[in-house]
Amino acid sequence: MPILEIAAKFGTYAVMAVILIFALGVVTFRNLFHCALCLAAALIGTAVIYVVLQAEYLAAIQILLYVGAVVTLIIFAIMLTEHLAGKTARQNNSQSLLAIVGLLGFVTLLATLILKTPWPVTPTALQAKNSVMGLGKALMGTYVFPFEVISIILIAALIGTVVIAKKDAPEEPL
Amino acid sequence: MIRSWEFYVDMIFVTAKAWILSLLGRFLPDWIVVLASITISGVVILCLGPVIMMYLTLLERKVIGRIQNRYGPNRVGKWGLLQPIADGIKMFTKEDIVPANADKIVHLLAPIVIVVPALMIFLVVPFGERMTAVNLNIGLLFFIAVSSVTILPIFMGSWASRNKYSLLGGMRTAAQMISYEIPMTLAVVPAIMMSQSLSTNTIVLAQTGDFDLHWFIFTPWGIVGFIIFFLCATAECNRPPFDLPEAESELVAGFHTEYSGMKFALFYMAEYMNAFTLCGIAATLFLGGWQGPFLPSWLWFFGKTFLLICVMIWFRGTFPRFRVDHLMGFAWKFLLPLTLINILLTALWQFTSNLTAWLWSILILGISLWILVKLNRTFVPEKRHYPLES
Amino acid sequence: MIVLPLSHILIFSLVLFAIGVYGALVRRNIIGILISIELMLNAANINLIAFSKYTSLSPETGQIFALFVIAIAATAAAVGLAIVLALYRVRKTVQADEVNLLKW
Amino acid sequence: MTSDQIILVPLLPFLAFAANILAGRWLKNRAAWLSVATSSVACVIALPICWAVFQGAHFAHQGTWLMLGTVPLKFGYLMDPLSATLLFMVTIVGTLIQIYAAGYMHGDPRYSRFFAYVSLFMSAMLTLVVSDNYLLFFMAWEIMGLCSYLLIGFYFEKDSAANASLKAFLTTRIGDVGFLLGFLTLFAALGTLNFSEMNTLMAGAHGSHATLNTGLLTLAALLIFCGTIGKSAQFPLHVWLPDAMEGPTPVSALIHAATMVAAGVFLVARSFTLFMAVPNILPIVTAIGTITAFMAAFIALTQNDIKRILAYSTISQLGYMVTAMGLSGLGAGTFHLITHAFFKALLFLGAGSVIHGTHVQDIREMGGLFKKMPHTAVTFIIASLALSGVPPLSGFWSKDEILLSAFGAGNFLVFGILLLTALMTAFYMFRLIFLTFFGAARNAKVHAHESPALMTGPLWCLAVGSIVIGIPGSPFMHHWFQKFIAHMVHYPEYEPSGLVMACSIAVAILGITLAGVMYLKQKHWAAAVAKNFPLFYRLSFNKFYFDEFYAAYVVKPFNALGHVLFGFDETVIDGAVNGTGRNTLFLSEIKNWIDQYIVDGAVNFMGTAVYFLNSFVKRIQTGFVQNYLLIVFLVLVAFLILELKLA
Repeated sequence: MPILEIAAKFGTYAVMAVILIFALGVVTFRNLFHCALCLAAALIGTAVIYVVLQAEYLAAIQILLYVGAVVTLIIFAIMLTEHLAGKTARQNNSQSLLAIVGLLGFVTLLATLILKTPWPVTPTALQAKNSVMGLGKALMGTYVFPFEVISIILIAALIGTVVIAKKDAPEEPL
Repeated sequence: MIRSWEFYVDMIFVTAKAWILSLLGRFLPDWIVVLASITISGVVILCLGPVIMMYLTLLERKVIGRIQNRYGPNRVGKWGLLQPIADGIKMFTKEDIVPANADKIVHLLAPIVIVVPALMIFLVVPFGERMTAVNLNIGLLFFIAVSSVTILPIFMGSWASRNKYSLLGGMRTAAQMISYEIPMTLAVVPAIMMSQSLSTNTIVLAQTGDFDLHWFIFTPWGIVGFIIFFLCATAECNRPPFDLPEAESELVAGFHTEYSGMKFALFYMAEYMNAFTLCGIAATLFLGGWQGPFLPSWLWFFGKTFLLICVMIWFRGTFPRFRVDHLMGFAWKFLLPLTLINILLTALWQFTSNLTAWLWSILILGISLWILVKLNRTFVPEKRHYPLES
Repeated sequence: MIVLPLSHILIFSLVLFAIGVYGALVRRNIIGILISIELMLNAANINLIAFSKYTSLSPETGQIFALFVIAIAATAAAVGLAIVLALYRVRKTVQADEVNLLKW
Repeated sequence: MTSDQIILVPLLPFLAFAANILAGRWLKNRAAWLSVATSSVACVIALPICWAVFQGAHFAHQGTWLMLGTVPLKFGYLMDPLSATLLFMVTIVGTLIQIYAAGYMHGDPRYSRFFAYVSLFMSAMLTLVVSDNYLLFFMAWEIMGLCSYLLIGFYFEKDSAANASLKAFLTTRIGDVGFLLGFLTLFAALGTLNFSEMNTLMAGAHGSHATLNTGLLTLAALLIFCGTIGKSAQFPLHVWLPDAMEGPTPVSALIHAATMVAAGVFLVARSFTLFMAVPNILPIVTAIGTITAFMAAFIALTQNDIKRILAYSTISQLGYMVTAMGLSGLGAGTFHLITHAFFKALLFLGAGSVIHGTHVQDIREMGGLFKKMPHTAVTFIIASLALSGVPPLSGFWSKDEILLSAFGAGNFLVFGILLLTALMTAFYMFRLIFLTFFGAARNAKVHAHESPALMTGPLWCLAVGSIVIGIPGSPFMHHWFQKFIAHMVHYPEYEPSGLVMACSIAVAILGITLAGVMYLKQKHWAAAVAKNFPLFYRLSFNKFYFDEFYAAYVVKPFNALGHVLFGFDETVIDGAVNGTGRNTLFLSEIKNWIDQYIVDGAVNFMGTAVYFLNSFVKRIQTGFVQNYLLIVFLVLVAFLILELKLA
């Protein structure tokens, strides 16, 4: 069914374009809340790209963790600090021009590199079907040590966050 | 192969779809048939969602009415059956009010976006044998991920309204939904462990047995998991007694204070569709989904789901609202440890599942419940001070 | 199955990364910087998954590292936002260029 | 039968000590039961082992503790007749006294602290009893000294108690230093501290004196005997024991009557072969013991404080034991130690009961208590009869043995003094009894009542003990005990003599009768005697002026010397130091000027120069994070370009 395949391919490119547009929105919108919403949209789009790359599990995790947790967290922070980010405040600092020039150089350099490099793409790998079970086994087998380290980091971050964000409440008798 | 008439009743919808597709395949190219297959499922779900929502409102009003010793709507049509349609017309024709200071685009987007995840969850609900719209191998994870997105449009609505009640409601919603998402996800884990799959279909199939009654709820961890899941589901769709985000006595109407007309209807619809899908998933995970003796599979599924919805309505008619700190404490200090213990119990169950395992499970659960209840005992301060601002 | 050329995906993620860098460089609001950093991490994730998909590595490797990146990103966001809130409480500002205690 | 569980005997009270000292606040009244329970269990463990030793068994075990050069220092336990006897006595008497103390100390704010100390004491005492060498013995000995100090000063709010504890500690310290030097000398002479090894060496030495350094050994024996003098309150270091009565009465009973003070006598018994082996030491021991026995009894005649009378009585009886040792009567001395422990503990507990019931200590304010405190009175009288040496109570048999030792040795001077002491003993004890329990109540303010069963129970147990404990050493069991002790060390034994027994009974009855006449019938006699013999009366009443003597000739010279040294320190040494200081100050002012204008000038110039240069460089530190980030990024791009150009 070549028609469907071509349509899907163009669909994918379209999704990429949409992601880039939203990403531009993230860095250019004056209103931070809109930025956060654009970020959410870009992240959901990225999840679609993951599905295209046959990483469905990761797509679901992306939505669950990024959209469900990180963006929510960011929006929380925006709301708590919101009234300072009024519309009159300047949103960009003075180094944007220099940054754009540097970035253009960076992108052109790396893009030429990417296009020049003969990537060792193996057709067999493209056919390989990965399963959630294999992922789980790898996580609990080969990568069990990094996995545990990550969990320790998460706990440390949790405690650290609570400690940092906690108000120094006056001592109250219990 | 000769099949009994029950099979055909069971497969009535599946057969209908296959018949339509084969009919189209006669004179159209293959890719259109594929598109058509997707379209049929999509259209069915797109219709099913609103219809279910409409009649859920009627059901709720009727049941609540009976609980409160009155009749409920009974004027429009026989037994008030046309009442939802009348309501719909009213909603469509109402004036759409947008506050002057509102962030207009986001204000418009929020009710539209909130319907999307609500509808998307329908994709992985197994309505009957072979009646899952998209049989994803990560179906359950898909459900969890998509339902977590629901927070976002609520935030959008609350923020865009530029109303302090809306904002407070939105903040409360976010806190509540994030908190209850964690025990809900963990409550699902035992079912995944036992069926060794994330696919909703496989989970249902793992509950086959004599008379199709080998449901997960008939195990100790199943009961606990089901109760936790159901409580969290009630909290997730902001229904009483967890309806802090839209507590009308405190916050007018929470995040949708500034919505009217069709936009409000969309919020309303999303809420009811969420209630339905959550009950459906609960039935799938713990009540054997479409499994059951004698009756056709889809009937079993809808029966179980509506039973659970009736329980939710019953909650609404019975329980008073939580206090905010109790609400959060309940999720973090009670449900979360209990789910972890439940997961441990399931792991034990995988090695032995006999009478001794039952006794052990009940012992462990009893002790941990007792400890948790002891630890969670709160006390009310003798006198509270509400300093008046001058 | 959809097969795109690997280089297209890489260029896409490169551009995404560059946009993130731009945001991190020019945004005044610290929360904005954090958002941009999330974008950058996201672009890196796309690369990880693409490589593990297209090369002869086992398909799990890239996904697991992407998973770790997501976990780290979540912690970074949590800790970063906590710091922002603490900063806001102390200095009443969330603009990066107004926080210059370490100036000469 | 293995005997390694003997290690538990000292260990259990130690655990009770640890628990009470760490968790005393939480234990509260349970502290007493912890202590009582551990010493009861220790008793239950110890008794079968003692029984086995009584049957003729012998246990010893040792392990290497540390190496002194090439000489291994070993430690372990030794269960021979001597230690079994002591173990038997200490565990039983200790447990009973602790039970009593649970009642006596009830309601004290430092209740658990008290039992912690008592448990520590029990632990140390039991270690001392079962130890098999001088070093371990000495460590336990020192811990006992510490416990004694702590418990005498238990009511440290009272100045008198605090001073008494200090006095006891310092006085016994003199003896302890002697003991330490003594066994170190012994180590130098013999190369061992182990009792068994020492005994073997000494037994060999009987044949040929040439192999051992007699001079060193004599010095060692003398110094070790110093320990005895200190611990057992012998003349001239006896002054601490009467003052030690400031402690709680159970402590007086346990430490200052039954066990710790007996440790000094036990030390002599342990070193008996040494004392036997060197010449000229036994007469000194005899002399000290006799003087102590007589002097203390003489002082006791006129004292009025119930506990002080008992304290002097204790000193006197300890003198008896030491005399017995000096007369080579190892069996007699040990026998008297055991019997004395029982009846003297009983006497102290009875006195405690009286004090508990009346809240006064002066016997002149008591009187007629027999009706009000029948249990206390009866047990007290039993103990007094035992102490006075009335047959067939235990005291009679043991005292008779000592008298027999003196008589048999032909030392009639000592025999006479001891008989006189026995007479005085009977007299002052019954003076005490008649004044306390009989006659009319002399102070109307005293409302006496009987003590609770928790206190009278141990009294009765000890009373039974006081009656029967003398049997094993009596002719009824053919002097089994003396023979049993003689298994260990050979010493001269004498045939029982009817004459000695008759004398002993006669003086006891004479003393009792005299006391009865003087304090019940002819009450004016006492005053008349005091008036007619003023010298003796004053000597006795003022305790031979020992305390005054020490204050004038020991404490004052030391203070004067201290003052002289202080003056020297103040004028000469401080003056020198201050002079040096002034000179230094002057020099440093010069240096200060140099420092300020020359050195600092140079430093400040450097600083200014750096500051000036830095005002250009510091501009790159903007304190603006994104600026740094941008620089990093641009440099990265530059490096990329460079790398690609090169490639």
